[in-house]
Amino acid sequence: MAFTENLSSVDGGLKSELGKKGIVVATLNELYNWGRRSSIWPMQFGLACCAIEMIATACARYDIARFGAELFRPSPRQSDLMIVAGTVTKKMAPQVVRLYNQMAEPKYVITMGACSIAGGPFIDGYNVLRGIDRYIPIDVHLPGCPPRPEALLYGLMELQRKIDGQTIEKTEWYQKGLKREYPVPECGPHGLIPKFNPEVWAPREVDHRKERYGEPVLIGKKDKAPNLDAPVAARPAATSASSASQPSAS
Amino acid sequence: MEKIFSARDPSALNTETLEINFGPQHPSTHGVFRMNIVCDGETVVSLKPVMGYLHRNHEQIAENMSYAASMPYTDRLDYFNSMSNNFGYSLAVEKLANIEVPERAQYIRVIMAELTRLVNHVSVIGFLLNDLGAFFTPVLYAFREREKILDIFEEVSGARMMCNYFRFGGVKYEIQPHILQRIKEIVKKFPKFLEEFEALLSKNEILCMRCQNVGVLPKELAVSASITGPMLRASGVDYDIRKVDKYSIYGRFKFRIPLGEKGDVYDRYYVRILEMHESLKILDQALKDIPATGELVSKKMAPFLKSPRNFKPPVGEAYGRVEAPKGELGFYVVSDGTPQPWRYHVRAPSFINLTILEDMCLGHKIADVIVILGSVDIVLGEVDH
Amino acid sequence: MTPEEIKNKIQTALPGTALKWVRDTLLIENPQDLPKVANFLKTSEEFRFDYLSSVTGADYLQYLEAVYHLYSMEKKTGPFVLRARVGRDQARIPSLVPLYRGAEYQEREAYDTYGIIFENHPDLRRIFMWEGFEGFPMRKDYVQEDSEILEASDIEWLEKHQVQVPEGMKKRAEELKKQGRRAVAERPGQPEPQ
Amino acid sequence: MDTRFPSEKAYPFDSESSVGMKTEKIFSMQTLDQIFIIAKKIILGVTGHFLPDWACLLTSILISISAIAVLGPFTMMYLTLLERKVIGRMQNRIGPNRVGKWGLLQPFADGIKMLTKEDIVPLEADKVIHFLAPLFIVMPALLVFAVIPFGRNMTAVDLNVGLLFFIAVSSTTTIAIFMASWSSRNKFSLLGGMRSAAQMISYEIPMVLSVVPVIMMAGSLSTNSIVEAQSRWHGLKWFVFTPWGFLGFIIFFLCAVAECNRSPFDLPEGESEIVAGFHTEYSGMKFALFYMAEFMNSFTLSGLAVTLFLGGWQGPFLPSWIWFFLKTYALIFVMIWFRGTLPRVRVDQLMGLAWKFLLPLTLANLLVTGFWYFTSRPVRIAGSMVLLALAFWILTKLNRDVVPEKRVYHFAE
Amino acid sequence: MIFGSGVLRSMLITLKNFFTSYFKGPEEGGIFTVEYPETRLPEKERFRNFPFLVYDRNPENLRCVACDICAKECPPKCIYIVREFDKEGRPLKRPAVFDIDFTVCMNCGICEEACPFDAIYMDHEFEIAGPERQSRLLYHKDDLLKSNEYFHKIRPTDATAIDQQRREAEEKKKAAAEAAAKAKQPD
Repeated sequence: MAFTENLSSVDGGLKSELGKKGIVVATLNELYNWGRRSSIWPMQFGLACCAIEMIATACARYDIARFGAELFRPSPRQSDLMIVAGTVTKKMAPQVVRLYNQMAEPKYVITMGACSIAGGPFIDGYNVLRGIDRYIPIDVHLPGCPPRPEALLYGLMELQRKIDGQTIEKTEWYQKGLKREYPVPECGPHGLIPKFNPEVWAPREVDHRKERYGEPVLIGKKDKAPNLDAPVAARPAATSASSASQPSAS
Repeated sequence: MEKIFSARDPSALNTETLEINFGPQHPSTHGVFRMNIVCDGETVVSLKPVMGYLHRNHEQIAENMSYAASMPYTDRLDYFNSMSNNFGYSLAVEKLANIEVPERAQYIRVIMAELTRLVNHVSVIGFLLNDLGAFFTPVLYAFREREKILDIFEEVSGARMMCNYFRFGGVKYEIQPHILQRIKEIVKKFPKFLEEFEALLSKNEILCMRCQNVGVLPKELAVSASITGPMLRASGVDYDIRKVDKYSIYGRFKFRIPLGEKGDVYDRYYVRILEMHESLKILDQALKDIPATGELVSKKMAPFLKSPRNFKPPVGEAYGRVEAPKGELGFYVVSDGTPQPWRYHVRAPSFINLTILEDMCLGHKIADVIVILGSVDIVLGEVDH
Repeated sequence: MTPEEIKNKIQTALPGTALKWVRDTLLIENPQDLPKVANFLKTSEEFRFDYLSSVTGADYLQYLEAVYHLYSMEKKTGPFVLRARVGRDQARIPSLVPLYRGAEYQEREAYDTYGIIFENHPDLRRIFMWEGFEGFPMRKDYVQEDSEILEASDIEWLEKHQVQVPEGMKKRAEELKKQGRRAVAERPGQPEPQ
Repeated sequence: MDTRFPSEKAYPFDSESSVGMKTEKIFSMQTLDQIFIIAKKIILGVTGHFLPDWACLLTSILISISAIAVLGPFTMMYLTLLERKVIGRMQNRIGPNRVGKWGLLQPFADGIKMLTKEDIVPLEADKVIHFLAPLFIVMPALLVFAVIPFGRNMTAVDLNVGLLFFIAVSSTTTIAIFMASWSSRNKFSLLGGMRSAAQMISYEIPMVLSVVPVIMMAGSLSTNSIVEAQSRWHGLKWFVFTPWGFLGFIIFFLCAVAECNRSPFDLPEGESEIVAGFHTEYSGMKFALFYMAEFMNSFTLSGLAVTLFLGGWQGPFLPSWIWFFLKTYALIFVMIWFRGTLPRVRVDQLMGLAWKFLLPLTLANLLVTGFWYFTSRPVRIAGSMVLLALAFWILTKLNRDVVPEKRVYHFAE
Repeated sequence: MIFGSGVLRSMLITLKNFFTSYFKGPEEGGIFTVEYPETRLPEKERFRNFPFLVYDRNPENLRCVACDICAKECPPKCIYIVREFDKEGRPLKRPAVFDIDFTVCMNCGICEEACPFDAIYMDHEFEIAGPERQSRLLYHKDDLLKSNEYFHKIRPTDATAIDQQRREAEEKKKAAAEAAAKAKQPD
């Protein structure tokens, strides 16, 4: 699917007219925010483990429908909220960014789980993207591995709070010249090109983890391979039962 | 006229095949699986699976950390069945370091593994129905039961999904009598739910129409393609690692292996239902026989609970496998005598079960592809490990 | 059957194959013999190892290795482990796909991660990583990129897409380019003191 | 015998006189029954004093139109809520309950959000058709409201070919769906569009044929006369209580479900297969229009089913429009119930069901209706039931490939 | 069997659930929902989310001795500890910096298991979410510190057992010290 044309639905004239009338705008604002906050339709889009908790949130025990957010739309065009639920790999990241670009304004993103926030436990993987916020802006970060379904509901309420704080005149998507469509990274020979989008993300100033262990943690890096050919004493070769020595505590 | 009628056969319309790209973001590819489908109208002519969208380098990461630290990572392999993943990994390491597991821990392991099987099969059937187009109802019923079992997991291990409960030579926490009592209640009530679930599904004409004689997998192909788990048994091959290897204490329980007739989607669905009944039998027996007290971790391994980094198995290799709900889950571990394994490999059942996806789908409609994929029961965390 | 007997049996059936027991696994000294041995193990009445459970690559620094775990579904026996060793640079092993369909994806995985080329494989492409990825990431000498330092190619790409890049990052990328280096994980992580 | 001949005008009272009656018995049943008519009459009476005749006529038309234009979207909005609530209950959960009391304001919130959502037109799309498709799908959905008798005297336009009008207009939906799918330049959309074209054309035929017995018995194509034909037994002598009517109703209802693309026949938008089908590329208000058309179609088709087979607004005790809405919502409940329960059928099975099963069955039904028409009471009930059962049995035997197989499962110890 | 009876049967199941949802309890097929912000599920004692540090009477008195074991055992290496030094540069038995990166932590509970000083435990708090990750989700020592009472509140069984153990160990230590002192005295 190609890039899409963005057509703003509120024109400038209407906006300036609204600006003059304080009370009207205030109520309009309230109405607008109320409409958006009570009808957040997420995209039916799961990546990994957290997606299961996302489904659990939609299921009977937690029932995200109470917030009016159970209509999981399969098409990005019709959804308001992208829940990035799970590890974003380098192979998947271009698709996630493209999906974000395909969504219609106003759009929100919740990163659910450690993996999508910063790579999480899989941060050292050669194919793991260290956080989807390197390419797209995120509204709510929701840590946990995986977050409980209640935590997702809490994240949703956090998003609602954020929506409540917005005003119709200052919302990003009605501003002129603001681009909410981000270039889709490409798969290069060693990883993604670019490694991050500097408009959205900048490296941490002090990264203790990197300082201490290096970029990926490779504490298992070894120079000597085990020699399996060496005969083992007191061990019949063909049986699978091993009578190896006691694991030694150092 | 040339355009409309084909050059080779003037009486036939000149048609073009349509290339469709399913996924990686698609509502029913169970995650980030992708299929390149070439179809003629709606009939599938060729299908190429593309994976790796969730390749999160489990093996590389595991080779860079201590043996015990990989345990929580195995949870995230097949994220429906963290307990059976734990089981497989601890079996492999126990084989490697020759560790005995105390009696009570064995029982707890079996109970947890079978509960996991219930969780998996019931949700898989729910998702299969979702793929068939039911509006979430079977999934929600399945997840309702799943929640009840997850409550047990949470109470036992501390987490709903990522249990990290098994330890080499035992299990992590004590399981209190009141939890055992609750498991007994669940086991008692589960058949009633299964009955309702079956009434909802098994005889439903639409389900039968969609599932019977769709995606047939012949016996010979299943064996040659290393298919395992309910999918293999639905094709009529009697091979269940719980019976073959009799690992842990499965040799003590009486249960049967349901076998399918034709190996189509319906058989795979129904074999799973029957397997749940058998799992309940195992649970029944295990709950009756479990010793009231006993140690949880073998004496040899107890000191390493506090300091997993000091656990150094002797140089050697081991391949431990269990009958995970999705098939044979194997872990191949090579130790070089240091705290980190030299080689750590996962034999992921749903990854290998995908081998014959194309063979099963050819000639069927696009809608069937989704159903066949659903009946294979894949979890992308495991496929792409 | 003792290991020696098994070995002798195979060698009498397939003269000229060099076999060696490594622990409880059978090392096939010449990888080209692998399909022959596997075929014998699969078809002979005595073994009937009709189920190839797992195919694994491994890197032992001097050589690469492929490990095959065979079971018999018919006789319910196993495992029987075969291994074949190849040099790092000419890692070519004949494929087992004609014998066992189940090897198809696993051999692709071993190719993707270790760079072992399986001859006669019907569709030997990368399976997890994308086409165009360089290097074999599970080999012990693979070095990952540094994910926080932009390189010249990144800067070029970003400028093509009209993205503002801070000066500091540009300068760093230029320096790297001048030195002819990639931004790899500079401190490859020290092995923990044992 | 009686039902064969549609009674002429059988209103219990003239609409003119109802205004006069109002002064005497304000809260009588009749007043309640005619409350909307009276309201309209009052408005016309007030405006009539200072408006010329043509303007009066225009006002009258305007009132009817605006009533429908409000009713249509309003029904649709609350049907979405109803569906979400009912399916929620079927799945043991609550459903929307935070937006307003019991979630009653949920549809408005959705509406506001949809209205303010960005409208995306794909760069490659055929822009004109992409724009027109949602309009074309809503128009027929609103137009058919005109011929539905919502209550006694409450038909906007009492066309003498009302039924024909309904079927003709509602079948244009196919074109709109195909426009949407074609113009989007999306393969999933195209697949959905092709599916919908095939599906709607094939279901049109059994649907129309299942209506024919009603036309035969009522002797008219006017929806009002059909309702009148079912007015005996205190308004309980509905066509559905006859064997041919029962079967016709079932077939009609199944076809109606298929016509408005609802589960289990929701192939054009089957989300587990082809993402969102023909409206994959639509966002914001345009998508809302598709959504609206789907629900309005399900409302009007249920309303037509009620009119044709369930006695329309006929019924004892309650005011006529309440009866109508009760019956219609009951049918809609069944539609939602289908959606909450059933998996989707496959394309070829869907076609097979229409052509190989429903179509012959409707033909048999036609035959039975003729038999019913020409025989007398004891023979015709038993005879037609036997005939229909026979037809059903033969057809299930002929359609052996869709009948479930019996499976036997073995166990290995 | 009449064609269509299976469909009717399955429809009866959903209808049954529709009606039971009005009358019955969550276990018998009624509404299964727990309305989260207002009502909550009973917290399981062993539930683990993110780690926290236990202090004994006041925050100065924290149990952690900055031994760095948890940081080394942590599978994804999300813990960063710097030992505190006094003015003369001698190491103190407490951390100056104790950071846990919640964006990396995988809630596995291994730190809790490995800690020899009963200082780090897994919290029940899961309502953590924010628009900013780099500063907000990097938890420092002050954010992580929680009292022993809080620990008692969330995990009474474990906390009591651990307190008991600690008391015993302390008494043993005291006794040993006394014995040593006694042994010293005669000399």
